[in-house]
Amino acid sequence: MFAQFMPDRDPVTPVQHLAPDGTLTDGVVASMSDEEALDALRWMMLTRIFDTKAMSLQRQGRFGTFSQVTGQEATIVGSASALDPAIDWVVPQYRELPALLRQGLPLEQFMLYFMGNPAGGQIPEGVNVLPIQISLAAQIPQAVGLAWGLQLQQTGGVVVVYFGDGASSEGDFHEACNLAGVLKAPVVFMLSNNGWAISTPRHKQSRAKNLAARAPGYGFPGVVVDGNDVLGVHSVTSAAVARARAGDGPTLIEAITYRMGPHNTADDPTRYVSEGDLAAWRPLDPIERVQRYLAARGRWDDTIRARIEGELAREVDRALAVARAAPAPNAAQIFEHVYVDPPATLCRQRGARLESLA
Amino acid sequence: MFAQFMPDRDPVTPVQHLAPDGTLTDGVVASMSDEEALDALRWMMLTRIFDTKAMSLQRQGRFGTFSQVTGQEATIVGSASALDPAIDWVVPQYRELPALLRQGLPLEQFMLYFMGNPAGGQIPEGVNVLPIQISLAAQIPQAVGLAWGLQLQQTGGVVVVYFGDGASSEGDFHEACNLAGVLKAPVVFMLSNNGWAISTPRHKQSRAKNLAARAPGYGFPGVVVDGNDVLGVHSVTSAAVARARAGDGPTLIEAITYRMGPHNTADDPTRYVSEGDLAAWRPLDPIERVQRYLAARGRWDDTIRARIEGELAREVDRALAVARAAPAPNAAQIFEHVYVDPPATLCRQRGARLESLA
Amino acid sequence: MSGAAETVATSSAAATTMTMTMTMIEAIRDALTLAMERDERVIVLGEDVGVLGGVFRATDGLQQRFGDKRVVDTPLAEGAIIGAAIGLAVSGLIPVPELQFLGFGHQAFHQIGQQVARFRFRSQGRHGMPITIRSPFGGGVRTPELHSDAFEALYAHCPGLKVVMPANAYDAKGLLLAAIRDPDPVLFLEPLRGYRLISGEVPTDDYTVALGLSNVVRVGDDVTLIAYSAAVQLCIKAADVLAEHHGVSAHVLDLRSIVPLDVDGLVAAVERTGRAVVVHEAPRTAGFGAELVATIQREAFYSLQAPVERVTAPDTPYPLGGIEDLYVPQVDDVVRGVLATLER
Amino acid sequence: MSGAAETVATSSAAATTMTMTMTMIEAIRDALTLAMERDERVIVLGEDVGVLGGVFRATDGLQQRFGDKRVVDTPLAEGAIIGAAIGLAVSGLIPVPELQFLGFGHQAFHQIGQQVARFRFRSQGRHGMPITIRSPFGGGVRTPELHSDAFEALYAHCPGLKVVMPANAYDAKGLLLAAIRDPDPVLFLEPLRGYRLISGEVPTDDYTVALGLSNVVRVGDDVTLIAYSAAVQLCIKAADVLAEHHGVSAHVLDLRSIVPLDVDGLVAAVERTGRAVVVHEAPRTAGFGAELVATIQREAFYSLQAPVERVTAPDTPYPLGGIEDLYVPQVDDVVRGVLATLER
Ligand SMILES: Cc1ncc(C[n+]2csc(CCOP(=O)(O)OP(=O)(O)O)c2C)c(N)n1
Ligand SMILES: Cc1ncc(C[n+]2csc(CCOP(=O)(O)OP(=O)(O)O)c2C)c(N)n1
Ligand SMILES: [Mg+2]
Ligand SMILES: [Mg+2]
Repeated sequence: MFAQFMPDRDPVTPVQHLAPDGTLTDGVVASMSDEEALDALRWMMLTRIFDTKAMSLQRQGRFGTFSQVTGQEATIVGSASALDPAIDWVVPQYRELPALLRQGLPLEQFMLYFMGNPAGGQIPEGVNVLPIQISLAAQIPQAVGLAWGLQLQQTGGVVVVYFGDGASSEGDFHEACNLAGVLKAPVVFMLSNNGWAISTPRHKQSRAKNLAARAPGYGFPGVVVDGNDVLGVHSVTSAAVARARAGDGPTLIEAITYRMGPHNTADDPTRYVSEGDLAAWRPLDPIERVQRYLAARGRWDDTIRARIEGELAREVDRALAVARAAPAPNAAQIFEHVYVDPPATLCRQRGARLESLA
Repeated sequence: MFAQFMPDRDPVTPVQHLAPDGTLTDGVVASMSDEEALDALRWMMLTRIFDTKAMSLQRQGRFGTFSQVTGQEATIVGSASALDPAIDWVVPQYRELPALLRQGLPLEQFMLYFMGNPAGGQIPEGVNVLPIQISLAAQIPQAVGLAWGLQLQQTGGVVVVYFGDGASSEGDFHEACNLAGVLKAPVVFMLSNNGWAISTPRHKQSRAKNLAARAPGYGFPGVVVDGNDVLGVHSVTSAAVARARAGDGPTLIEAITYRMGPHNTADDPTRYVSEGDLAAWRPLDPIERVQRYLAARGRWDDTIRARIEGELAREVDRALAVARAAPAPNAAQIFEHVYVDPPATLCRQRGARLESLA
Repeated sequence: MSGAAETVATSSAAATTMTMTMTMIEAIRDALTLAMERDERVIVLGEDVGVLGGVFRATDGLQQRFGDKRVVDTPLAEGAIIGAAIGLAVSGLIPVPELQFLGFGHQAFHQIGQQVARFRFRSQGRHGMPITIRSPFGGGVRTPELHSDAFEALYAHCPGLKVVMPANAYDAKGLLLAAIRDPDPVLFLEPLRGYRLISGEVPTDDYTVALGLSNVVRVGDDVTLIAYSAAVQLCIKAADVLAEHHGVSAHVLDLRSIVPLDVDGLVAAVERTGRAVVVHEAPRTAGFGAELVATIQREAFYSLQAPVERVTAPDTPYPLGGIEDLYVPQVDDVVRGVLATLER
Repeated sequence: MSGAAETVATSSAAATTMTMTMTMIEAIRDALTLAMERDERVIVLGEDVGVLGGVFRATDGLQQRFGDKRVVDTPLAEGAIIGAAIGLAVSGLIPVPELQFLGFGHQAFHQIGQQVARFRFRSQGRHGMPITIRSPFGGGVRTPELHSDAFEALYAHCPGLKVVMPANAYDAKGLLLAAIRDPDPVLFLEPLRGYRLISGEVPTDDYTVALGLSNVVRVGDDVTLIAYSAAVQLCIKAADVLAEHHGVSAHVLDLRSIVPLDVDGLVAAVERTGRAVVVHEAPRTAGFGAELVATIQREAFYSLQAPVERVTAPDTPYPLGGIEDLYVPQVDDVVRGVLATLER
């Protein structure tokens, strides 16, 4: 063929540490201790419980439009747990709840946000996360700038930025990766390839067999990992974080996973997702996989499950109670945090608005 | 290493058919007949003569800001000459004069445009080119849409879109390549890597050793070619055009060349280009290379040169005379071709403006 | 709607007989279907417009009917969707791209404002742009961040573009058909809150409503309310309240498009009452209301008995759903604006 | 400039003694140098800002002086430049990105209008955005297509942003220092035609000019001219012509920033004469002039003796250089606008 750079004919085999049956791949040393794996499992299960709860609240009109993590927990938790929340940052898209929680965001903040209360957007000081990003891919250059700033100030911090297979088609993805390559910025690009962008299947999103194949075009490595394998994701992310921390620059990680629910609560996936596809992915569930693994190691059984599920359900209820107890949002919040030093015209608008509602 | 996709350590060796001394690479069959090579040479020389002339006019204030092709003629002419102007299209950035001329754009149009006369923007019916694009990379998705349209209407046409190494950092490049890959659109992405984006050197533009390495990330091939070798460029472009015409989709061609002059007439490259770099590239001049090749084949000598240079100089003078004879631009042109069916407010503005100037 | 008679008068189908009750989204879908049926060159492209039929179902059924070559699910890249539409237009087709929400038109802003809008001018007439960009916009239904913004003023400031903003189902169909058949590029903005809430009698036939003609939807004497898109409904409701509780007779004008702007209709509507209130969802500063006020004060200066009032959102970002009703103008706000204007 | 005394009064350095004649570009470079010298967190980034010192030399010498970690040549991607600036700000730095021309800000529009402008709001105060985006804009010097547009109105309609537009060298320096030190994001627009043509006496010391205070640059009685950026010079020249040839005494107000807008200064200036003409380079429809007229007609309604006139470019794309002087308002156009206003 006439070209030096040829596209792959087939997807590569993803890195996998934990097989669907919960056994470790031959020759692999587990990237987490049992304690760490249990901790990861808790975040995954918490998210799943929250998803179910929030979905039912949404159906009753008591929660806004939101996107579940269901099925993708290993991708998010495996990667986030490679970070040191004290110095590292998480830059989310919108489907990364457990990563935000692990960084220290109170669950009730997240709930408030999706209940439509502006106060929910508040990120406590010291919690190293950016706000949820609705404008797809816009967060990616922001993450690069943040990593660049950490590098300039020699904090030792690393940024993990999340985005979907859909978002990876946006120009911002490209501009950000290219800039990060040039700067050798300490950033990990975490592409959650969950097979769909709303109704658009992965194969209509790009003809590339693997999206990680784009990394060499920016001068850094790309890895494909089984996104339903928390140990595998943790391992490649840890390696990428170490690389970044050492000053060797970015990595693009493509985690192959599957969105097991609707795009969000406003979506009807039966219009485009086949039951067959869902059936094929069900046995690959990321939570059950770790449970099998830990069970085989004597660290998981029905008693432990019952205890932990109880704890997590109480945590969700607690957060919900806090969120519900928050003061109802009010008109003054429209004007808060827009400027430090608001224009006089805006102050007048504020006065008029509050007066008219009084 | 932990990654399936690793960046190249070194640039690949570009495809080369014609060595700087004008000899054919062993085993290569020339991709053009002598007649075709002579024709290509004429376009290249015409451009060089125009560049010199226009630069001197610009210095006298009789021509606007423009960008010379000098040094990059083989990239533009080698690729454009792979097209059938009757059905194929050229979508330019701004440094591709000979490609536009070969498609049929009258030289005087181009001149008028750079003299600041809106009439210069007029593209005659049947000349398959889009306007010069100043907004970097914006032309790339447009070219993909055009190729898509030709495909849908089964015209058999192919689109070659030009852009620089700088423009390849824009999001539009990425979005366009990805869309073209999905559609298998009949488009050739022609990246003129001339080492600079104004003062920004190629190595600060991207850490990738070759920009063509991005193609696999969109599911199609990428080729690197010696951009100062008109036969090599012609050969890879012809192959890419054939691929596209056959329905096999896009190709990204990176032509390695060098900008031998300023970025444009407003630029002072002595602030950032070293004399050493220029000295290294001078012996690689694309025009002299074809002349040596043709001379060795008995198709070039000082008599032929003198005749052709005379013809080309007369052609430039002719076009200049036509451009100069064009009516001076007038206020009515501000309002022409904005809408087919202009809003009444605009018609009133037109009336008021023309009256006020009367 | 009292303007219906006038509406039909300005439309291309004089003797339409069959009508059906349609929501705005149904009317839009009907227009797309007719446009595609009548002209093979019309092609629909965008995110999720095909198999899913659009996140609001505006394009539902079109792919089944016209095939996946004419109704195309694109990758997720707004700049490429609009950029590609330009190329499709050059090739001789009539693209009708969808922006899933106007809030994501920003990603394509360079392709819309600088490219689509100027292509005919830049090529001095060679490459026309018969593109109609459809997009839902506006708030009121608690969508996530950035989904509810009303950015019409930004596009109205891009010479070369037309900006059409229907307020009811009849106009949605007739204006969309007119937009698709217009040789100039049109940004066609659909009030997402009205997709299912607003409905009316719509002829099943093909008809167009001319771009650039406003519509008097309520005749009144004391004050003129001026709006477009969903805000027209707000003004009609405010007019009811004003009549019922305040003895005020409000004249309501639906602009239908902001580019072209029907200056004559606007001036006539204002001159009738001598007082005017302009209503829109977008923030006040540099919103399209400013243009309306500036035009009114120049063209109807001597008949104005009070300053023209603007009822708009404040100059802050669109907030989360919990307080959006305190942000986006409500009927009460319009009423208050009118009463203030009457007192001056 | 007659407003100089007032200017100094609003600035932070009361007792500045040393001054130098500087062009606007020199004043801007001087401000950047001082800002970087005084605050290590300030970092300059953009296309060609480093080795070349910017295509207009605004950043000339900064990289030699402050190193290539603080003055950074980026790849060619406006969205990434602004996006990265957001991240840099979150990390605690004070980025001063340059857009090489405002015409290419469209590529970053989503990062500016939706992200930079809203980040503080979206994070409810956690992540402030002390970013100053500098960009040359406007016409008059026959730049290639898309280089000359005046897009200020688009940004003025993005809540959360401030838009500062100096008209002279003194203000350029003082306002830029104020902008960089302002905790809110500022779009700082520099009239490229004024870079070398406009010059004046500028203190060599550090001083700021407060954002949001307009400046009376000429006192007059018959009509008020309102402008910002390069159009202020136009108004001053028009005032000369009006005085000399038409016996008209024009009052000239330089707004200096359009967000914040000095409504009190504006109203006072208009009330003084009862007649006003607003001048800008941007196209008329939905230009910032509309906002000014709308504000004036509301706040100064009862003192207006004639409709406020707008002198602007028409609603067409910026044309090629050969006819730009027929497109962009000239002194004559302002004079004509004034005379028409006086006749009404
Ligand atoms: C710039 C932009 N365009 C379009 C949308 C509408 N939209 C919201 S989510 C979505 C699909 C995203 O897919 P992906 O990035 O794969 O993330 P996933 O939802 O699968 O996690 C789309 C099109 C948006 N939010 N932002
Ligand atoms: C979107 C955009 N950003 C910035 C510019 C300003 N600019 C004009 S040419 C240029 C460099 C382009 O470099 P490259 O694409 O390599 O083309 P070359 O000039 O080398 O042929 C820049 C930054 C522009 N015209 N458009
Ligand atoms: Mg996805
Ligand atoms: Mg280049």
